Amino acid sequence: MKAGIVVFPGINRERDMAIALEQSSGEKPRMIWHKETDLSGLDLVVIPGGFSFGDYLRCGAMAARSPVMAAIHAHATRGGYILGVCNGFQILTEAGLLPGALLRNAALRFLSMDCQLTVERADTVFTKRYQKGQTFRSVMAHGDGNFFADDATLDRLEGEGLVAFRYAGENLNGSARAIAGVYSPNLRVLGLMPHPEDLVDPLMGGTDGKPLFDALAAA
Amino acid sequence: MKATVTVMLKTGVLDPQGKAIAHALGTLGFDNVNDVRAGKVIELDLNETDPAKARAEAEDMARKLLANGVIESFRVEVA
Amino acid sequence: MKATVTVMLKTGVLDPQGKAIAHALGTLGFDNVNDVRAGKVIELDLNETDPAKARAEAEDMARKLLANGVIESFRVEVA
Amino acid sequence: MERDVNQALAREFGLNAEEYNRVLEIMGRTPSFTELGVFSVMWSEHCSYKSSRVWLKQLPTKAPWVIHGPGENAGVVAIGDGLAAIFKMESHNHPSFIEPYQGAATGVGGILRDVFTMGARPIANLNALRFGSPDNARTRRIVDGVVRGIGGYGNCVGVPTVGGEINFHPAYDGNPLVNAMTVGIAPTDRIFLSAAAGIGNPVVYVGSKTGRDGIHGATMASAEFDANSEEKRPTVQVGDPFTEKLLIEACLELMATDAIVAIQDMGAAGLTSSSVEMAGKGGVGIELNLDNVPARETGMTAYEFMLSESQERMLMVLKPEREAVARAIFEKWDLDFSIIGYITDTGRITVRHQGEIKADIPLAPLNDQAPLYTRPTVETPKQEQLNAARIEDRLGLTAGLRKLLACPDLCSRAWVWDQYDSTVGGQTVKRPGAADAAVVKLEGLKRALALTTDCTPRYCLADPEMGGMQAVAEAWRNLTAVGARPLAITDNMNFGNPEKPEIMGQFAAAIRGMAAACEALDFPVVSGNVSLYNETEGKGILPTPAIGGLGVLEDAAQAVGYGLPSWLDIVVIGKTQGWLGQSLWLREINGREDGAPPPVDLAVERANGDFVRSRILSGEIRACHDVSDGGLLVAVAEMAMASGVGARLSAHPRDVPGHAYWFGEDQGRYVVAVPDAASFIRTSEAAGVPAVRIGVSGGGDLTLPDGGTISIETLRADHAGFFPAWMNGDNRS
Ligand SMILES: Nc1ncnc2c1ncn2[C@@H]1O[C@H](COP(=O)(O)OP(=O)(O)O)[C@@H](O)[C@H]1O
Ligand SMILES: [Mg+2]
Repeated sequence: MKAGIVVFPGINRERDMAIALEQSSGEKPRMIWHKETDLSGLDLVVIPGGFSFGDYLRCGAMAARSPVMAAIHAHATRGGYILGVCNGFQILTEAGLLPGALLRNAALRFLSMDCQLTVERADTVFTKRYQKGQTFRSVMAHGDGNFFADDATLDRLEGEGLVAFRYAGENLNGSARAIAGVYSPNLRVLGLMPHPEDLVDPLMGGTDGKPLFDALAAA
Repeated sequence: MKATVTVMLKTGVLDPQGKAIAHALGTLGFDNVNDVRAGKVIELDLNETDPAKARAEAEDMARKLLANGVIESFRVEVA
Repeated sequence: MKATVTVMLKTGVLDPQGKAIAHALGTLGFDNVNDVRAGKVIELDLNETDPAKARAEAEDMARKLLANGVIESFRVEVA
Repeated sequence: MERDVNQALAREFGLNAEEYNRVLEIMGRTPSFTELGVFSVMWSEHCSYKSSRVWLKQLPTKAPWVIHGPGENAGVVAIGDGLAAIFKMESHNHPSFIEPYQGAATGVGGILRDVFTMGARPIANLNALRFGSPDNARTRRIVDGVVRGIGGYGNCVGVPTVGGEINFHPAYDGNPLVNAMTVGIAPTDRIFLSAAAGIGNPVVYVGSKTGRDGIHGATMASAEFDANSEEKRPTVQVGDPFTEKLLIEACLELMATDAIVAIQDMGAAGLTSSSVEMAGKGGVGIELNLDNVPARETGMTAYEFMLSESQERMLMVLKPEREAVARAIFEKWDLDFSIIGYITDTGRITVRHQGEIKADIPLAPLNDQAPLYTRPTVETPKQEQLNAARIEDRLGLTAGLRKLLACPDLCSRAWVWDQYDSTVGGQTVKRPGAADAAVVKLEGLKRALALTTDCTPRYCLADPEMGGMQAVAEAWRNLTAVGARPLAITDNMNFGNPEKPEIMGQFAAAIRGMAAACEALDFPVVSGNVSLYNETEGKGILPTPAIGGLGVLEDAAQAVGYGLPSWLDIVVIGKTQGWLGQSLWLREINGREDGAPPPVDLAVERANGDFVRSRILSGEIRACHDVSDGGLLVAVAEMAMASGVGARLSAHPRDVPGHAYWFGEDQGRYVVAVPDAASFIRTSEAAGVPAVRIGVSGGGDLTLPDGGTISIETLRADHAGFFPAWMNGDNRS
């Protein structure tokens, strides 16, 4: 799968993401500056973590309205794959490509620690190297990861199988129904708060995030 | 002229910051507080002299950027 | 009754958020914006019927907690 | 706003009569208001090091791997693979007391700029913090603000915060210490310096606009606090980490071209110190036109432009005809870029504003004739060595351990580091709480850096020389304990009022101790910072020479942590005499803060450490923890808590009282976990290094030599309790 990583000013996990993608696919992802508008030739567009535009006003708000987003919308409409992690997830919700919003963490503090995620379904392009119901370790590092959507939306997400991951154990940031990640209706757009890309090497404490990138590389 | 956009979380959206402030006010001995809501205010200095136009423009900005309709509501004052 | 405390950075203090919002509004095509300042608003629901007392209390809260006197100033409205 | 320049104004600006007379002599006339401002900040303690310079010269600064020692924006050492580590520590103590969040945040921003201005990509941040008593109402708010500020800035710029230290003591009630350290990486042949050159070359300003922030911050940082400080404070600087992130990327992008002649961040005393230092170092002149300085506010005067400490700004000298390349890069990153002057051959700094010359000062005397004081010193009287056998243990081992693990100086810092992004970059091998030093791998290579900050201020108060030595030795020990080869240190000398002979005596003695340790351990000082006048109403802080240590591991996979694995022998390396003087046990259990601190024997330190490192690299040592605050039992408990694996400890030798053996703070020791203690001890004896088997790991409990048993879960609960409980109820944001 040909992958590209979108770099907004203030994004800071693009290097981590590039390493994870390259490690699984053997291919360097294309780095896409936020003022570019041509995403042709890419199968997967990744929006990595960080503080786009300083997270000022609302996390992801300004990035979601910048020039590259029209091309990302078009990519989504074409049925292209999109992965948004952390700030990338926030940007995708702000852009309306995923439902809901990410509010301040319930305890109003930045949370940087390991967490456990449960895989809700293992039949998507992102999760087919995991098993349904499996839990795996990931790293979270965010101040605004408290997933919110109104009850009707939450019911719909659950009803249609669009919840990707939930926090297992303690729901530290207060997310509605412990949701850590969600899919678009066609299951091709995934947003999640924790960072699978930071656990792809035993030296860094484990490889629990690697199956996600292996699956994408094989797709 | 100046337009002030006030952005608040919609009712129904949990406001942990408001809650924390209420709690902190309580510990400081302010016991007259029923409820606290925390929000944002954005003061715009616009190059526009017609109040109606300034309001319309600020409302447009709020819809397009300053507020997130999924969780927030806004109001605009012009002065 | 309700008291609204608006907290803004003092003039002269850098407002990175305001700066970024102004820039973003510019890229969205709003070219009438001279300046943007971002602040906080805290809406207090007070168990108090006397407007003067409510104001005094809100001001006291602002001084003691809601505003950081080193970099922020505040104003109170009572309704 | 420009006032008449005279002796009285000079004093207000922090220049004494003698210093002002020297200004008159240099200028040959009464200086202008702006000129006086320039002199006062350049000759402030903060910028001129006038009280400390004579002593700092005693520190060893050389080694074959040192590329640039003190004097540049940061120290530079070769780490192999053609790369250099660039690092420095800096204080933001005064600003953090006035406004904890912004003070700490801008401290992080400032130290980052010192490092990337030399061409390095920052790869790690650390912070050494000292706060007042937890019982003091103000302390909690300061801790909350400082921690949020450090996280707020570091997380946003995307540099992992991987380590640090925190102490509490009432001596810091009115003067918390916030020392921030940044480490960056650059190719050894692409390091950027600050000496200006090339007559006619453009002087370029990049970054944020200038406002009236922090004017006279440098002089403030050189003065004691009194009851009126709140009134006198300058406009507090607000950090903008987003702009800093853009500045990092833009500068690194420009540095990949060949456009830059010299570059320097605008730190304390902003445009003044950057332009004066760049021109001074290059032996050239500089002419500035302030009309071209991007301004955030209207009506700013020359004085305000020159003294502003607005953040996220840099000054550079470009090669001729390279402006367009540079401008394009900064415009791409939406940063201000403005040519504000030229390099001249006059040897003077000339400042124009609105058609007038506002300052015209010869640079050589401004730099060379800066005041230099050999202030009187008085030695700290030596304290008596305590006899452990005469100090009663009223609590016993179990209760003593639990109390110590829960005390503010030893309890878990997880509440703090959980707010710092320690993994961004994807190279963090050992995060906080996993090892004695943080370990960060270099992207794409096997090589890793080990990083630590250390100082034990209570030792420094009791015996500044031994304390200075101990701080350096502990940093070296912490790097060694992960398997790294220690290379160099940065230091942050935090002391009280240097005009008091006792304080200057502490300073001089600490330097002596540090110098001896640096010498013996081949561990030179390559950068540092001095923060004096940390006093409020005559009450000074504990002398705090904070040490930031850097070491290298050729293969990150060889790094060990302190989490105790199951079913291994536990061995202590180094001699245990049971030194209770100045120990935490003595303070927390007996309420006494007395006695001589544990002595450091540098030859033993080196022998023990070199042995430990060799056994880590050979793979024999599976976990390692240096013994410091709280002594042996605390060290073992920390290892057990880190992995969740318990241990059974054997009886202590008969000639040392139990509490002294298990809680004493003798130096130069490590606890290691090895598969076979007998063979391990044979090797250590052959190397002349004392080693004793003290137990075996396994299970879920810690079984003490007196038979007491505590579950690891209980220990963890004791350990984790303090911070969250203390901070709860104050969510002010
Ligand atoms: N301010 C801080 N920021 C980040 N990590 C910290 C901070 N203070 C302490 N730590 C981490 O907590 C752990 C224990 O610190 P410390 O008690 O100083 O260890 P030691 O005594 O072995 O030097 C280390 O991993 C250290 O890096
Ligand atoms: Mg240490």
